[in-house]
Amino acid sequence: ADKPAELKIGITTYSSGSASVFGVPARHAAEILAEEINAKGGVNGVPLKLYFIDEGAGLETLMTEYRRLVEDEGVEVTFASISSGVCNKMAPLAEDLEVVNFMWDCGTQRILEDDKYDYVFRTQANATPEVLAPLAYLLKANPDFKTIAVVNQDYAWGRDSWEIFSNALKIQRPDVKVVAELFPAFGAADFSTEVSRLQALKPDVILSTSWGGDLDTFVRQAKQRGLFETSKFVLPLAESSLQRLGDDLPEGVIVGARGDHYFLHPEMRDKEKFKTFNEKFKARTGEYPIYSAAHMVQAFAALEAVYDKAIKANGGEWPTKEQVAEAMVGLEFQGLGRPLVIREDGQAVEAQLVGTTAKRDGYNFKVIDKMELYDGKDLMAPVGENSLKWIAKFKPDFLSKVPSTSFSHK
Amino acid sequence: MTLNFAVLALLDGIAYASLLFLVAVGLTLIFGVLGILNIAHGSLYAIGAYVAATLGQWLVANGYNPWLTFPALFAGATIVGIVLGGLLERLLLQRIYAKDEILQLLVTFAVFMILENLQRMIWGVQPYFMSTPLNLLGNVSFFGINYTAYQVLFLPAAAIVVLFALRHFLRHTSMGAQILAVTEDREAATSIGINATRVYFMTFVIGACFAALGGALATPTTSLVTGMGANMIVLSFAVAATAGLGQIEGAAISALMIGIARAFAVYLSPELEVIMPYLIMVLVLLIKPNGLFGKVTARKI
Amino acid sequence: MLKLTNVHASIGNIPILRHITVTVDPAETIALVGRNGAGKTTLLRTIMGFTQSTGEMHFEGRNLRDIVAHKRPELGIGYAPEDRRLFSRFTITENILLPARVAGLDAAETKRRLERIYLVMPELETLGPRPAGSVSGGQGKMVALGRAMMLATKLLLLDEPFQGLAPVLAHRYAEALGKLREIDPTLAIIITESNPHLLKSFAARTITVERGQIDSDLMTERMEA
Amino acid sequence: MSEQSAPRLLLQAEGLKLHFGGIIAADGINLSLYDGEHLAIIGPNGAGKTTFLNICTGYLRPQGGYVRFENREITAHPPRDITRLGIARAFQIPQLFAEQTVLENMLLAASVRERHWNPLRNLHAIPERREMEELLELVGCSDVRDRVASELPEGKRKLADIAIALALKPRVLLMDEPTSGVASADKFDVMETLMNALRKAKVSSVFVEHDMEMVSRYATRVAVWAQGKIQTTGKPDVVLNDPEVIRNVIGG
Amino acid sequence: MSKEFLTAIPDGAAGTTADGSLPVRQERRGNVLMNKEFLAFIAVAALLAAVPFTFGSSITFIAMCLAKGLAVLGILILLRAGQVSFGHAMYFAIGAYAAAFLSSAFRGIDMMVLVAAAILASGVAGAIVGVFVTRYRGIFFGMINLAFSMVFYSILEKAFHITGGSDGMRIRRPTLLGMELRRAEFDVAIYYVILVFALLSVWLVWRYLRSPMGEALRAVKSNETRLEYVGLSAKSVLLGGYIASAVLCGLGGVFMGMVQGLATPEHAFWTRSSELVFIAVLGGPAHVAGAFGGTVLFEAVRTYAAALLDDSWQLILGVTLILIILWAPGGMVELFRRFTGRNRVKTVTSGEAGR
Ligand SMILES: Nc1ncnc2c1ncn2[C@@H]1O[C@H](COP(=O)(O)OP(=O)(O)OP(=O)(O)O)[C@@H](O)[C@H]1O
Ligand SMILES: Nc1ncnc2c1ncn2[C@@H]1O[C@H](COP(=O)(O)OP(=O)(O)OP(=O)(O)O)[C@@H](O)[C@H]1O
Ligand SMILES: [Mg+2]
Ligand SMILES: [Mg+2]
Repeated sequence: ADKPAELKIGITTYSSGSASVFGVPARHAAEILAEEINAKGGVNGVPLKLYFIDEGAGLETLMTEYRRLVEDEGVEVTFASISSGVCNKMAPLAEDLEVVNFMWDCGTQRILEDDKYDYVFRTQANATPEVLAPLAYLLKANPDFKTIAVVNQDYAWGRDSWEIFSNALKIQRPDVKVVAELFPAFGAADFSTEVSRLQALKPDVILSTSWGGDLDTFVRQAKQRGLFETSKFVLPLAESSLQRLGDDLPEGVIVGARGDHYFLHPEMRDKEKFKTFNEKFKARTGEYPIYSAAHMVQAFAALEAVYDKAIKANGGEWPTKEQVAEAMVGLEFQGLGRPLVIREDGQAVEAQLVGTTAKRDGYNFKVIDKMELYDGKDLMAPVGENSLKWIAKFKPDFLSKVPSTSFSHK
Repeated sequence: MTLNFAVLALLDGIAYASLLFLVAVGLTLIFGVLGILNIAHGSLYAIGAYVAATLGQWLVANGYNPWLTFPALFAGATIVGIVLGGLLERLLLQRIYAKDEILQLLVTFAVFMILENLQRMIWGVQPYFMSTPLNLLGNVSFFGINYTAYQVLFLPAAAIVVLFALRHFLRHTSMGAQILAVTEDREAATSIGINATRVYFMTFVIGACFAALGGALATPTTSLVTGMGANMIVLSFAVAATAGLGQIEGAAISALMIGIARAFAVYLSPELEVIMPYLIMVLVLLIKPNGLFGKVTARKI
Repeated sequence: MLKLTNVHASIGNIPILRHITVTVDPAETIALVGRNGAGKTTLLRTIMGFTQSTGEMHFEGRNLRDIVAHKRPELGIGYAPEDRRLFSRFTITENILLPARVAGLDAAETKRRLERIYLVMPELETLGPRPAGSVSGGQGKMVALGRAMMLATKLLLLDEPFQGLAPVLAHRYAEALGKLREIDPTLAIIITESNPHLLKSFAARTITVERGQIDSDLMTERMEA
Repeated sequence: MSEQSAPRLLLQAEGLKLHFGGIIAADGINLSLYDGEHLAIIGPNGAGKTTFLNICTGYLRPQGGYVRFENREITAHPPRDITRLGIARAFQIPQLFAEQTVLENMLLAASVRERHWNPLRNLHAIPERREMEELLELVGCSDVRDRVASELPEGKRKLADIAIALALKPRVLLMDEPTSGVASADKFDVMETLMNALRKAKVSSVFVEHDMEMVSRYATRVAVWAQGKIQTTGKPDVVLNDPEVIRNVIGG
Repeated sequence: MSKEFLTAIPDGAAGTTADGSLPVRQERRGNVLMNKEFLAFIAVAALLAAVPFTFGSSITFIAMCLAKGLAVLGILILLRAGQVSFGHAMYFAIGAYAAAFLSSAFRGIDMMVLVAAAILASGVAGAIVGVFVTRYRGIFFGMINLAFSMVFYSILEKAFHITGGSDGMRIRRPTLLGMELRRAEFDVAIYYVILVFALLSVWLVWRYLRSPMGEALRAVKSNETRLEYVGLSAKSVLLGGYIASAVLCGLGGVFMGMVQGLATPEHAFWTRSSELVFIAVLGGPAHVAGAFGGTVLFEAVRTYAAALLDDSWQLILGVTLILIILWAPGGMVELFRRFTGRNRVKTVTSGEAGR
């Protein structure tokens, strides 16, 4: 195909609704990156042009806009989306429209496990490793717990993540008793009742994969009422709340980041690219990037990488979308974390970072210490295998034996 | 733990109910008087919260005495109620009292959308919070369970004060009587010298203040996120309807019912928590189609 | 004291009254008669300021145009609407007292007026504690009349006050209203009534409204005279 | 009049009792209406006249006693059923479909009567339209035929209300102060034509009335109400001259 | 005597009735208008039928508008009876989920089967719920409906093993009359199917609202006592309207679901319900055309507002609606009537007249 005047990218992200705590930072990241790339002449000489769609505006709008961008604007690649619900919809639509689509942030592992796609890829991990990693960490960090309670948001992610977690836990630690499964309404403003009940139950471990305002509120109310003294908290998404929660998040809490995303990533913190991005981001938003921003960076990294690869494969010619789609398989690229690779089912393999909160000078919020970095492939169902079935085959000590490299805060 | 869990659930329920009541009462008032189901009430609630939070944060940030955050809550609420509520009434609602109630409803819905959007533009999407008052009051514990004094003591107290103040206002003041008269028949009220325009204005502003107050008082207990108004408004609808419209005491009782039922649900079968308010509403309306305290309308023939 | 000159009135952009010119002197009782839809009610509502109207309207030298509807009762104008319009959430007594409460009359004055009302309609005293929402058609009429009298020190506008009243009562009220002037010499009354017999007993002057205009305006000498 | 060749008994009330708290609205009412009768009910305000009509039409449930229509028990049946049986009612305070025109008010009544439930047929296209227009003519409302009911002057509203009742082709017509509020210049004409129409259509009627002239002209029988009781019944000329009735109701 | 009466009305009234500047319902303005409206109807139908050949890329948008418009049409019926439901999105969702379950149970099931199933499901649900909710009026009616829909909504979310929770369920592309369709073909096919159903429903509802039953709905709003006293139960009148509205919402739902290929609980959320009411008023309750006009405006604003000012669709929509309500309470329909110089239909009660 001949070079277009500009490479048009359609990005769905939340600019309204509660999920915009992820959407807005990611959008900033996208704009920063587009500027960077265009500053150096664009992708193989073709400047990028970004189109954003608000996932919060409802499916009708989303679909109409998406179609319009692809069919009328001639968008070549789309990044969709944050919400698993939206991913569920956009994946088949992208396949229909035959446009290359990166699922850049949504969690659900089902999409690529249930159906086979030619144009849909995921440039980050899926729920399975994102939940197994914290569990592995827990099993290693403090193995002797007997009871656990869960407080998850009442929607797909909250349910699915618990399903994965609990299934794995059952096999790894049959002796552990689940004392409460609480699913307060999504966006609930008050968790005091849940907190009271948890105080009464005194579980050894409390898991919550909640995020955003829900997580903040829960943590604050729990902290205020001394729940952290009696139970060990595991918060797989808390990396995105660290800076907001400040001192309200106690030390010694196990936190994850849906990947190896952390503005003090032990392996990357000294790398040029990493530092400059963090600075730019801080300058623009006044805060350090959170994982959704990092996921956006990965999507862009994949974009650049795949076009280079496809153009090479095409003898320097601008590739057709089919060629781009082909090039995706086996593609290697690197964002702010460890390098990633796309498997033949379109799923990227992404490392996972889990750690424990700690207070350190120089930061008016908790940082992550006692970090463990897990390689993605160990925690991911092999191609063509369903996560839950795969988990069912775990050996009892599988997770506690998963290899990982340890770091502590410097 | 069977017995004392009941007590715990009760405490949680009351704490929750107090907040619910504070929000719903304004809605009930406005509906009972202006006959308008004010959906914008939700945004007034949210904005009240944001303003209170901003005010409080500012005080704390500038090293003022943290106890000042308490008056800040009320100040924030009053400002929002009077300024925003006042503007709304003057610029908008005044033009639509004569119109069909469905149109009125929709106007408030439009306002709701607008305010939701503005609110996002002003305060952004990052969760806000200002828990100073909560922390100041510290905890109290029952059966070895810690509760925040703010939630189990301060909020219920506030609710009770509001309840009785409002009751007195409607029942025993001339303004209250005028309000009731205007609601029923504007022309007749005017013909006996009641300034309907003023009455409407007052009532709406008062109602708006309560909405904002609900938000302000909720601030210390929760993080302020976009869309918090929408969630609250349905709940307070449920309370208002269950109570019977314009029923202040009713609102208090149905808030309690809903709050406590919800709390028990969390203990007994968490899955029911979310639908509890609606179940209660349906049950009540089944037995009393006009709500708990709803009056049968005056003789027609 | 009330002077309308060339008043036009319309409701919802529908012209209804045309070229209305009337002068009402203190202590005068005027009967407005006319067929259904002639515009009697509209005329009264126009005086109270409930219609869009043009033309001159003066009350005791003050231009009614400058006085918003809810201020007019303060001038001493009481209005009893045709269709009762009671406040059903109050008792009958509260209905009657409400105007006084709004106007902030002192206890003594309120009492005086209340007695004046009971003098005309003793029944109201016994009906007092009943919820206004429950009264019968005729009872409702009485309450409306009473409520109007609470404010009417100068001018009393009655829209078909006797409609639906049993003849005994109707006659008694007619006379009582006639008597009112002995207590309240300056009080003027405008009354729309479709039953001439009742008017004879006290109305001094009959104005006939036809098709939204004043058709005739003549002194009817009293029966007894 | 109940002995030899007794006309058919239509409506019969036995020992109706109804109190509202302390207020007695009906206190042992016994009343029968025979075919072809035009019964006038008079009495002081608040005596219970309207309440009686409310009970007969099932709007209120009596605390005691029963109502029969053509020997069928109808006590506290829903008004709609009673209406369908052939008892129509005109109200003291007119009850109209405020948003629709007077004609539409009538057409609606007619289509209920004729069970026109075909959802594809236009209300204005029902065959009874002509008939309804004539009825409006009869009560003198054809001039406001196309006016929205809420805008009618009081008098016209009363008449329209009666017309709706007539539209139902009832066996018995209950009217609560049919002509109060109708300008005196017209009320006799209206009542005249109305009554003729009723006689022609063999419709019996009960009407509450405060205008004794009306009563003496059009009633075949008069019942006098007082505090929820029936004081006397009888031929108008007799009753209206009864000194007690004069004292309590008519006045000197 | 009737003549005397005629002389008795003031010119005010007589004149106005004569020159028709008084709110006179247009039904009575005879066949002329009926024909005019019918022609307009044909014209619009023709235009819409031509879209795939002219603005191909917008068919999905229009298809979704039509689908939603169907639901709004249902709301319109209830508005006639002066009732607003904050729960009708429930039937919308029922329609969508009916399709979702069937299409996941039987791959390659036919579109017509799905539509039939949706009609049946929503109709039955409407009848059952309706029997219960038609006891209530005004705000209580609205809230009871809200309650039901919210319970239904939470069930959809909670029973995630069956319903896929908040992610919802995919609706696999059905066959049409046995034909396997590829995406492009399918888009066009379903567009026409929806168009046909929409036009049909518009015609039916249009007739229904003018029929005695439809006029009775309006009577429910203005005077139930009288309705009882002409021998009709307000409850059953309303129930009729309610079921009809439920079915229309169900239809809208199944079509929306098939276009989007997805059924989510969000379809049943209360904001969706009020959105429908919102659109109905935006378009104008006075006329069936309003339902679709309103939907197009609504969706267009929501979709293209972003182009005007980032993240501002709620703002713009809100302002639009307020302007409409303030200056044209009859909605777009009224604007249109004014524009084409037709008499405005008297919208609902006006202050003074409220006696
Ligand atoms: N709200 C309204 N909208 C439009 N026209 C109205 C309205 N109210 C009254 N009218 C018209 O104004 C005219 C006068 O009405 P009005 O009530 O003043 O007559 P009236 O003399 O009081 O009759 P009645 O003796 O029956 O009460 C009538 O033709 C009536 O149709
Ligand atoms: N729903 C009610 N609640 C309480 N009291 C009522 C109710 N309905 C009627 N009453 C009382 O019952 C008595 C009879 O009322 P009703 O309307 O039958 O009188 P009426 O004979 O029709 O009087 P009028 O001639 O004034 O219409 C009245 O004293 C009235 O106040
Ligand atoms: Mg009048
Ligand atoms: Mg009566």
